[in-house]
Amino acid sequence: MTVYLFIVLGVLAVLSALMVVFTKNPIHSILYLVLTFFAIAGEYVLLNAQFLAIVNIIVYAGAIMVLFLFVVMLLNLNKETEPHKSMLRKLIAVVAAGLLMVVLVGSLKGASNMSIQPFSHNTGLIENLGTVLFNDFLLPFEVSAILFLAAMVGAVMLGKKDIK
Amino acid sequence: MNTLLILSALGVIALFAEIFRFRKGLFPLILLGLAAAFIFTANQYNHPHVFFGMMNFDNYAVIFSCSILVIAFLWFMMAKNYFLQETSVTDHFSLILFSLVGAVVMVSFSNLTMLFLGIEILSVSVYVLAASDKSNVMSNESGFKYFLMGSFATGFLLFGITLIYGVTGSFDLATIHTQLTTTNEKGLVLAGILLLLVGLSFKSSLAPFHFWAPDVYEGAPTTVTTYMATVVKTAAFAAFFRLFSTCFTAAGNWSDILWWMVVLTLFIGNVSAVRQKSLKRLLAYSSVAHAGYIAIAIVSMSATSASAIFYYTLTYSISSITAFTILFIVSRYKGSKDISAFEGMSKANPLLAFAMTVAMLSLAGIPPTAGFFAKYYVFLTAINHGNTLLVLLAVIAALIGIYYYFRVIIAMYFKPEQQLVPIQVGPLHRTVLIITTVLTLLLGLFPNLVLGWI
Amino acid sequence: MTDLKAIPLDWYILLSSILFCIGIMGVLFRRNAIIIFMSIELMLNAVNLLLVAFSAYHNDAAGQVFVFFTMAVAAAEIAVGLAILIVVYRNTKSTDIDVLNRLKG
Amino acid sequence: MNQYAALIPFFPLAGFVIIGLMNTKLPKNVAAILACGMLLISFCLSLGVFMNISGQSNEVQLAPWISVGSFSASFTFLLDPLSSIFLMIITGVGFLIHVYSVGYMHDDEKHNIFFAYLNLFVFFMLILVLASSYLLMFVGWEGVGLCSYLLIGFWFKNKSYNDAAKKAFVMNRIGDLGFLLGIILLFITFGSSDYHIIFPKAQGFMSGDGMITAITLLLFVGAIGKSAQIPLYTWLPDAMAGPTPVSALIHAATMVTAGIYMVARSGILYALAPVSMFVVALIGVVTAVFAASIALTQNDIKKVLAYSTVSQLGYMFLGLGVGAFSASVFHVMTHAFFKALLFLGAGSVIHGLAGEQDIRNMGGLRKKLPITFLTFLVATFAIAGIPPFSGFFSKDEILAHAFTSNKLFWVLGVIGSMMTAFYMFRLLFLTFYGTYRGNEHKVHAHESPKVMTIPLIILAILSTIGGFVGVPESLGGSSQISHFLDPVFKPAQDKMMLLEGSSSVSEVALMGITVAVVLASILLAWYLYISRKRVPAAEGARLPALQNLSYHKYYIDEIYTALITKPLDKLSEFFKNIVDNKLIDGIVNLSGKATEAVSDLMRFVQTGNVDFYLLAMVIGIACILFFKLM
Amino acid sequence: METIALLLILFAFAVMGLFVPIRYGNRFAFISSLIVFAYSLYLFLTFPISAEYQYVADYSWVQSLGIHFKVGIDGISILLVMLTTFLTPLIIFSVRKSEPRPRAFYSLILFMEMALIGVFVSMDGFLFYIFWEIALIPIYFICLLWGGKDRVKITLKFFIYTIAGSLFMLVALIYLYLHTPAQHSFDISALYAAGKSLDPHAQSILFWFFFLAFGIKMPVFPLHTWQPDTYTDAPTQGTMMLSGIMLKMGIYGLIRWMIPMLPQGLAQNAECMLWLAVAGIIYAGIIAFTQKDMKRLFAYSSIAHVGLIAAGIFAFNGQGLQGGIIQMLSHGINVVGLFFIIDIIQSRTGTRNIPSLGGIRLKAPYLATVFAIIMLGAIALPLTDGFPGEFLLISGVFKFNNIAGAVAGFTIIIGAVYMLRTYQNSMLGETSVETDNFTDLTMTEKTVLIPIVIMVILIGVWPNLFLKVSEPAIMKLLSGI
Repeated sequence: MTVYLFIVLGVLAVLSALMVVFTKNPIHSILYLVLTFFAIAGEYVLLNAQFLAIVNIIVYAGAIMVLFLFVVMLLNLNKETEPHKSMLRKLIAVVAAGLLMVVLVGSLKGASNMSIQPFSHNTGLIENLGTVLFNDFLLPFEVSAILFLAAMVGAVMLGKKDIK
Repeated sequence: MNTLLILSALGVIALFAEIFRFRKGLFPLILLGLAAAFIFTANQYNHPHVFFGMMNFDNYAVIFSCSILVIAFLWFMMAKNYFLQETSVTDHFSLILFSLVGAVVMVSFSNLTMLFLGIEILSVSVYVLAASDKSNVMSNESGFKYFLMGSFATGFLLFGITLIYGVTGSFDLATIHTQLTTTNEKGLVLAGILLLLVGLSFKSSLAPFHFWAPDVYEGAPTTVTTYMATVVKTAAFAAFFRLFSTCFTAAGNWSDILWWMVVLTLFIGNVSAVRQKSLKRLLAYSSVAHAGYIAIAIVSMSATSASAIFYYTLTYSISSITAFTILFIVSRYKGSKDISAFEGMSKANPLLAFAMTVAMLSLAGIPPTAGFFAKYYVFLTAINHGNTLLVLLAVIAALIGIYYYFRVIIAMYFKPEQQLVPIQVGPLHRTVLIITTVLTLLLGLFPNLVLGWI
Repeated sequence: MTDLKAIPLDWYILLSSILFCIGIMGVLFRRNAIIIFMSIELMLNAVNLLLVAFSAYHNDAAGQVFVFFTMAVAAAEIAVGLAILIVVYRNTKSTDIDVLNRLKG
Repeated sequence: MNQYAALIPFFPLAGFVIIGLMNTKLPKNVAAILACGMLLISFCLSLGVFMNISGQSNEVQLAPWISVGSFSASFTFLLDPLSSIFLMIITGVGFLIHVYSVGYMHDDEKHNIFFAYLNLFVFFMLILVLASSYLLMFVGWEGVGLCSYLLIGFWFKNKSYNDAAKKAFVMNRIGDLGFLLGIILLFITFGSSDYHIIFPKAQGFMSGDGMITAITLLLFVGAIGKSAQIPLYTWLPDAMAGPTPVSALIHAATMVTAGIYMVARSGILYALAPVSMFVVALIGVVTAVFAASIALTQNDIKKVLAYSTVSQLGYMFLGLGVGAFSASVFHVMTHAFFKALLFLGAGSVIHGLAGEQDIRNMGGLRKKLPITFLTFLVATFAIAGIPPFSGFFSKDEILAHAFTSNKLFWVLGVIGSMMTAFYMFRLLFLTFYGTYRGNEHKVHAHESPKVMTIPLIILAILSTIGGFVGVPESLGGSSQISHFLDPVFKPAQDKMMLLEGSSSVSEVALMGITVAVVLASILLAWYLYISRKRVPAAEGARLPALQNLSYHKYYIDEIYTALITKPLDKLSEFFKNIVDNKLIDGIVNLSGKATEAVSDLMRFVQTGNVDFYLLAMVIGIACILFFKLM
Repeated sequence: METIALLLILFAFAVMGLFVPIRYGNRFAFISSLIVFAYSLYLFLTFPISAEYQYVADYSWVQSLGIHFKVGIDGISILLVMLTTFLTPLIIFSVRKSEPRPRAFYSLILFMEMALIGVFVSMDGFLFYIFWEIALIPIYFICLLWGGKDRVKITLKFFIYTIAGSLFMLVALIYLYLHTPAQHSFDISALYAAGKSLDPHAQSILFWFFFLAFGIKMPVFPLHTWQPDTYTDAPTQGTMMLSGIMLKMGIYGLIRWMIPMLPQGLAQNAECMLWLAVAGIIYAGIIAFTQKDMKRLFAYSSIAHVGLIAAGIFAFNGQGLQGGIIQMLSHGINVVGLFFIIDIIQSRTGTRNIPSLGGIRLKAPYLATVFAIIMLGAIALPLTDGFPGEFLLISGVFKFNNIAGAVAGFTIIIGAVYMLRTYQNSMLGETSVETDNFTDLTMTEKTVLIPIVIMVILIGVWPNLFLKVSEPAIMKLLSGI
């Protein structure tokens, strides 16, 4: 059952990811990307990481994708206006990426002989995550505030029109 | 930890300064704050602290933090005028201060999470800063390229972290180290290490992941370029070395790949610089090349590597600040960043020319400047580690380097006078140049001043 | 909820590798900066998936916590990235990355 | 006496320094008197040395010079019969020539410098013969070469004179290299270059020892250069560019005999190297004949004498080569007298004819220059070997020894003396007999002043009686000179174990043959130039083949130019333009050019397109992973 | 302490020279170099003849790396120090017109003098290297700022070329340093020991590294191509510094550093090196035959002379080394004199082209005489300074290899040919348009040339004055191997 679910979700994720790349209209790309995110969230659930699955939906599909959408609309890009690369360059791109994939997959196979811990249901639960986050990862948590602050300041600074 | 707090606080204060019309006082405050941070950091020397298992303020971290703070201090003095003319000086300053937080995190992390966050804080700030000259397409392009490639590289870095995590089950450096010595899983480990290598090489602009550097350096505002060439580079290498020396010394055979990358970097950086017209771009390539020299110390992982990297980054940064400051002054004055803008400078501004000469000699690695000792020390480390061939190649690359650094000197001392009007150098810039020039010579003559600390 | 052993870890690695590489392909394939940004998001997500898988197999929550930070970083990056893109757009009226080649040589 | 003897060379040196530094500030008379006076003092001291010499040699240590480890050389003088004879010749003949020069150079604007140079020359020549080591001899050796250079090119406005000077120096240098290498080999073999160390040690060597042979051959190369033997003789005729007293002093009486002196001095070494001896004799005799054959057709009065000098030097080497050391030294002495006399006489003629040197434009000067004529005649008799003039005794002693050693050498020697007699009388007849062929209106021939003629007379006397110190036993003499030199040459003679000369009867017979042949060739000359009144053909006229060859000196100079000078210049340009500029520097510059080219290429790679950068990055990663993981 | 005083005095003068009023620039520099000369003369005269280093000063410099500021003077160094301090005042005094930026010019010369002396007195490998490189900077600027028309390209080539060699030397030095016992040290004796303990193969490789540095600096065929151009284009004083003193650095390096450190490496390559050096003698000499530009001609002649010195040193025996030392002195003195004469000629006639000269002796007998004397020194006439050196060198080479010695000996012929050609074509003959109004030496020029002439004769007549000083050190060096 889980295996089939994994496969279905996986195939969905891959297909929609491919559509993200190959669809001409940016809006469609965004939508396909959302779909991918959902599929990935599904996989999270399979991995017993329900909280993350939800966060994934909220943050990515909900926030980031909206941001994208917003920008696309703002810049009025919802047309298939993108000039195409030459076939050669596209081919090279696909080949390069494919090559990398082959290498990557090839090099990562055989990972199953790793020692695997007995499975625990608690790992992905919110209280468990919370404990780890606010005990072990408190400092990164705080520091990421600075990251956001910096990003925010930066985005604002760039985004605002200079009053000259 | 205090360092982080002070820097973050300064950043926040800088943000509010705009609102409270505090711009005038901000600058001294920042310098004061940096000085305070320096003192606090320096105090921790020989008193290693581990914070939340995430940051380890050992001597390595202290020294590099201090180095970064000193460079940042000089940088602020250099960049003040530029940003004061911008509309959003406070934003700039706070971004720099935040990025300093990232840099400090990068030199002191003991957990991959912190490394990742540190890099990102630094990067995100610098992406913005690179693009901060909003009306300038060059600047935009620079920021855009940097961002695009940076976030792309982040993906690889992240993949690498994940794979390492997958094998070891931890993000903690010490745990990873012990796990890696016991695990029999090789493929994932090696892939993880290599991807981390890629990510960090990107940040430290090693070939073939250096492509962004010349373009970004050239397009970004000169002050930001300076910052990238100095603080960012220092932090990147400190993190690079920290990670690889603590975790991966025994695991995986990555040094031969890095060996090739270093060779590639040395030659691409130096050779490409030969035909540049724009001094800024030349310095960008030179920065790439210097990354190659520094990375020699990483390839030759040994007891002296850390101090070699420290000495090299410090002296390189100091010389770079001199060079970029003068470039900044001259390009302001003459409206050109080309080498030709320097023609005849030795007559109009002999002292400026002298400072530039010292900087160029240092970058070229000619005694008695600090740059020489830095190279020497790196070479020493490498030969000690048995990397003699690499050193020989580096020597050849250094020769090419001399060629283009001397083009600048030649322009200043030989080329006919364009305009005889001396360039006015502001007091701050003057101070910076005096400090950096003196430091370049002083550290070259007495490397002991900083060498014994690490 | 389910028996993880049913799905080998290799499969997750495979899946996320594929997704990662599709992301890379997107970056290389397209000229529209926005799509490229999205491809990068895809790459990050692929990594996230792997992280979660490892986390689950190691029975260690740290991996999942790390995903939070990844998301944070992704969000921050994309915010900045889009801001930069807007600035670029203002000047070039284009989101085509090939337009940006003034800096070269 | 010995301590004063050390001062002998320094008087001329003092003269040189004083005149050289004061130069034009010094009145001409003062300079001339100073120069002659210095030489006179030296002569007096030399005379004292000569009188007091008593077989054994004395060394006078002056100062250390160069020393490195066990190697050392010092300024030390050696006084023995050999050096004392040379001292006498140099200071005596030198003094006479100095005096002569007072008259000859009187009107020259560089009169003072001339005397300074002459004094310097004498200084070096004295060093050469006084040296107690080869290295110090080399100092004099090169020093006289320098003076020769300076004096040949004395009238330096003239390019060909300068060329001649340079040629002399360079050719000497070629020989000097051999000499120098010989000295070095001596150092290596004997650990020293001092005679008093080398000669006793050498006696321990086997005859025919390879090292000794090498040393002697190398030393002989030096002698070839200095004494103008084949193949390095061509500079000497050219050296006639210098003022005539110079030709007399340097290129006839003293310097050119340095080679003889050196070989004689090294007698013991040569005695141990039969091969070298043979080479010396061979080169000597061939040069003697060859140079004489050139002299037959020359028309420049000084050139004839120059080739004659080369030829006579060849005789001396022949003597050395056949082991007749004392005979050679004897011939050096007599040759110094008569050849100096000939040159000075020629100088007197030139002086009298205001610079004319071509014998085709002379003739009938017997009346106008009576003293010159008479002295010249004496000298001609002497050189031709007419008994009892000095040249007869010395030359015949050499020939006698040659006969015992190798009959062929003797035959060649006789042919040479035949030629000698012929060309000398040809010269004499063409110059002093017949009618004057020059332009009477332009040139008023006149006899030289006393200051010039007196030296001529003295030398004529010496040329006449000089031979009596060496009258051989066969003619009832006591061969004083060879006894005098015996202490020096004894070891060498012993080593050679010469078959003691043939019977005195045959020696007399040989003399008879020689004299007869000489007289015959004199008659031939008489027939041609007095009876038939033949005058050498004008420039450019066609000559019979052999005569032409002789007249053009067998085209040796041209051959040297074509074979050595030209190719070297070509080689120089080839080295400079091709090897240096194109090849070596080309490689150096290529590295720079290549770097720039690669740099341009790399700039091209840095396209500015971010997608390309990303692609490169991906490919890079793929490669890294591929190489490390697969 | 005395050694450091020497360096410090010079450094102080060099810095002060930047601030004296412009019109006193020359005088200041001249007097300061004279003071230094006097001081070094004092050291020379009181120098004890012994094989040991004198006036040693040793301060820790970079403690953690075993780098010391260790200087001292032995019999070999004192001669080179003397040469430097003797020539520098002459070089400074030989400046004829008011150069632009005189203060910088003089300061650079003084600075360079300091660096050169530093090279000669260093007893620490690292220190040696530093001085070695520092010496390049002033000469580079001298050539760049005051040189001829192609100076940019040529001086850059010179700089990179020479630095290329020295960087390889640096690598070799580091390698040796790492072979010193734990607590590595750059001390000269430690490096000697380290070098000698290496196996012959390693020594041989290191030998080549060192040779690159020294060989380029000297320069030895075929590493010489930078030199004629640089000599030609540098200002006269620069050429004098380069040829008179700086190229001695390379020879000194061979003697002081390479031979004692890598005896087996040397032994393995000596034959090859020797032939290279000998080939250079002949090659450069033959090229000099047809050179028209006097400076270029003397540049090539310098290559030939240095080739002989190198050959003598590679022959590696007492004569060769001592000959090398004495020849360094005489070559330095001769070449400075010759280049100054060229400068005089050029300043009078505006040309260095030999064919357009001639007849100068008619107009300027003093100049011609001085030229002649120095030329005789250069062609090694006995009793001039060239002879003891050339004789010892040739005999050293001959001892090592007869044929090579004989070929090397050809230098005395070749040298005579081109020198006499030059002399004849410039000084003798009839005057040309250029030389018609030639004036004889001025007082200043005499002041420069007379000491040189005196030295030419002094060394020729009394070489032991110098040979004896260096002998113990050389013998120690030879016996230490």
